[in-house]
Amino acid sequence: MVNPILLIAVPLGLAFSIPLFGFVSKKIVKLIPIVGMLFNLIASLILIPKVLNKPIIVKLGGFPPPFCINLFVGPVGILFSCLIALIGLLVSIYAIRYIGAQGKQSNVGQEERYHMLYLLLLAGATGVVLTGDIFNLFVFYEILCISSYALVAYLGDKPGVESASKYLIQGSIGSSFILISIAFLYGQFGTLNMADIAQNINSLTSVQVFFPLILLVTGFGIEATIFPLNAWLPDAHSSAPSTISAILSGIAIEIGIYAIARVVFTLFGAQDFFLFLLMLGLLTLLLGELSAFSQNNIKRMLAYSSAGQMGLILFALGVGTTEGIAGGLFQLITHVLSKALLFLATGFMIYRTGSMEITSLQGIGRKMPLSSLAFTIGAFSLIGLPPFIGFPSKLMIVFSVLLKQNVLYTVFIVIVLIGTVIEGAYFFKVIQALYFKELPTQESSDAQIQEAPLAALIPMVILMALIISIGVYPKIMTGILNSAASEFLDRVAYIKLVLK
Amino acid sequence: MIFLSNYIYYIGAFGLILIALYILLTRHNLIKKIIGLSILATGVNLLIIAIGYIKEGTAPIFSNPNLNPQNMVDPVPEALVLTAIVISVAVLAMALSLAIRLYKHYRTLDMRKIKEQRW
Amino acid sequence: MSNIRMRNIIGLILLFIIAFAVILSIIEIPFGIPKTTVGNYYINNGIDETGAVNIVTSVVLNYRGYDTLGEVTILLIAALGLGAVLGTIKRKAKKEITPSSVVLSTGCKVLFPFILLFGSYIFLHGHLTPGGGFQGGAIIASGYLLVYLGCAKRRINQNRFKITESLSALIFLIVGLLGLVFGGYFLLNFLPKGIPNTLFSAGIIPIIYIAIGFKVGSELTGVIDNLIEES
Amino acid sequence: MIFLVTLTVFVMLACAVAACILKDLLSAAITAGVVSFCAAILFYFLQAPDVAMAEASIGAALVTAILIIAIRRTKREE
Repeated sequence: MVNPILLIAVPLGLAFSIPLFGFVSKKIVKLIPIVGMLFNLIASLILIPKVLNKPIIVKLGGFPPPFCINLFVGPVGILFSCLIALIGLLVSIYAIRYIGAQGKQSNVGQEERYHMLYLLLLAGATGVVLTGDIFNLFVFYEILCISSYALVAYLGDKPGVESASKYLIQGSIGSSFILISIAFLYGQFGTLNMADIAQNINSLTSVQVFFPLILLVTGFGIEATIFPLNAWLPDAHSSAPSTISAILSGIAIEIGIYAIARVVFTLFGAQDFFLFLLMLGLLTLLLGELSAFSQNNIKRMLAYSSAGQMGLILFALGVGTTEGIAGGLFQLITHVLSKALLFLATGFMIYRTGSMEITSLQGIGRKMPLSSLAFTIGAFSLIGLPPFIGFPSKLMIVFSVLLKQNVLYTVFIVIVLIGTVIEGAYFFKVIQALYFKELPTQESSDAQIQEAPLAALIPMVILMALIISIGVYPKIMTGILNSAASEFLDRVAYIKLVLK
Repeated sequence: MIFLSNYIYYIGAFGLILIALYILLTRHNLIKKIIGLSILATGVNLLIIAIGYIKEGTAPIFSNPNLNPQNMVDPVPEALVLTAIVISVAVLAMALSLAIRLYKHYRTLDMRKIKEQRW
Repeated sequence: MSNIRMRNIIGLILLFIIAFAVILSIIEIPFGIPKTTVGNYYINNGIDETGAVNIVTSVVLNYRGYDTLGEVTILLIAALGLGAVLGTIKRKAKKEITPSSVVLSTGCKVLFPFILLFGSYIFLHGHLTPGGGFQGGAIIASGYLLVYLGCAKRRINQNRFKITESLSALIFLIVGLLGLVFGGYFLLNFLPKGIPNTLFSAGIIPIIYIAIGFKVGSELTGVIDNLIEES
Repeated sequence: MIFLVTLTVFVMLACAVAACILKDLLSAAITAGVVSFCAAILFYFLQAPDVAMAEASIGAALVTAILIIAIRRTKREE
């Protein structure tokens, strides 16, 4: 039986010991993130059946819950930790060749720093999803944020440093808001345990509840790229190395969504807030997709598409029924798998052609068939075409809205479908460029454009296989999704489990 | 006087938070913004400590056994602020390194002039 | 010009909204009166359960030790990120450094060991008196800062500091994991608590604070070293 | 006592305003350091000696130092 604390302790320990391994051999360093994430993936998979039966409460330090920090390993936590470990593992396999290829830096320690920061980012993300304490959530959220600032600026080039500094300023303001809100909550309840706060939250008037809630949602919303707060997103995602874009798009912003969901559903149980969440989601969805449509730079297009997808997930969470939340989480899985695949596929395309413009990718479908196929599958899956994973997840959201049997919600679903159509339009633009346009002939660099190396292809193939197999047989996810949704909705059970 | 003795710490903390937010919203120089972040962190820390204070209280250290436990200030905010101070210094160091790098590239720190990336 | 004015006005309006919101929510939290909190539990049971006289230390390292682990990690990330961002800048050829006067450099050299001693005192007595690993580490780092400013030629050995950093972080983690092995809880205070108010008391707390002191000292020194280099 | 506290708070706020207004970044950094130092004194008044030490050694000393180093490596005027 694995103690869930190891899911955080092992990556942290491995990250701390990377400099020591670096003295032994430079080659081992690349493999350490793979080892850590493999451990996390296996441990999470082992824990799943046990957690679905009954969530595990881990008391740290051996004191009873409101007095110590406790981990709450429920269906949501284990689902997220599986996703983080999976994507972390695949991207670190990809990075074996990619980071070496990117490296023109003179400094030897640079690659070591990349792997340490990468592993710490993933450990921070795992810490956020497993913890049951609001201040601890903040600390691990900061680990996630600060390591993403550092990784965005990792190459040290003009766009990277510029976007990292903008990201840092906005992110730090958000963190301060979170801290102010935690101060209010502590002042009101004298406790930091989420279950304990949730138990007492009803004793406050709605005005008192409103401002801490708004401050928390604003703070986490910066990472989750809710509409007015997502100015940093396209810059940061497009100027980072592609592996980091995949991690930021595939993990970091999902953690923001998780934090918002945890705060709104479990901590505050704010029923009246759901409609607001839904509206924010719709706005983010429409604006994200429209901005993505007008892009010529492929990585910026993917970044804006991430904002649109986050809007869709927020919309589904805002529906507030079991089906809606399960659909939102399913869409989140879709987005994690597909967007990671898209960024990984574009990584070597951009590296080989040396440009991020969509026009310069023309005709690459023949030169790099597998990467192009990966891009196509990822795009189809995000649009929601069968038989890929995006189809059942979008269908689930539509059904959950139709179950509401409300005219207003029907209007909303029409807007969501319009967003999907826009999404389809811009993805088809790229796919058309990949397959049906001729390569500009005057280029002398034809010979250089070749398929990505094997280490980069393996993760893509695994992701494609997952996308198709879950898309063909979506029932495999229903159990965990439903229990995750009921973990969010059933606050009483959550409080009872932690405080006994 | 009673008003002052009740609210002076809150006034100080909110003053710092608001001034810092004003700097962050209206100043364009990156170093100025970083100074704003530092002041913001100080204000938030002061707020947290002020929330845990008890009038006429003593520090939560049993340096001699005669101290009355009922009269000690809350130790939890102090622990939180210790963490928050270290986090803020980490963010500041990170931000300053970015500022130095940015200056190497652009020869300016005015964020209005640094906009290679747009749309 | 009007653009800037507009921005200032919008900023002020936003500030007023935030201020209004914050005041509305804080007004309910009275200042200076005792509140029933988890803090009371720590004050009443802290000495029995952890053995540390300084309740803040027992909260930082025992009740909420997991937070501190994250905090230590954040400092490591900052040092790493700083190295990653500045590390790719090409080092210039050595500039002429004006040597500092004899009085200054000797003064720095004499003061330096005392500052280190003071820093170590602070983190060794973290469970008895105010202070602890973070404060002590920062004092040690300021000692190094003094040497950097006073005697321009001195430079630290980067590799040695890197090893100190990772070893001390690992010690923290391993002490936590030993608790898991011996008692089934991560960061359990499994060592004997000793007699309160003596130096050898409080179980794992002094060990962790020593590790944190070394770690914070070496990391902040590394940050200063990276920033000051080649300028 | 209350007079001392009030005085510290007003010095702190004045220094924060100065950090906002001053065009010279070096002066702004020094005033920000004074803000941290006043905050450290307030922490001491609020019976939080641990935090006061941390704020004085980290917030007032080290942060000011690295700010000054960074300003020396970039530009002094805003």
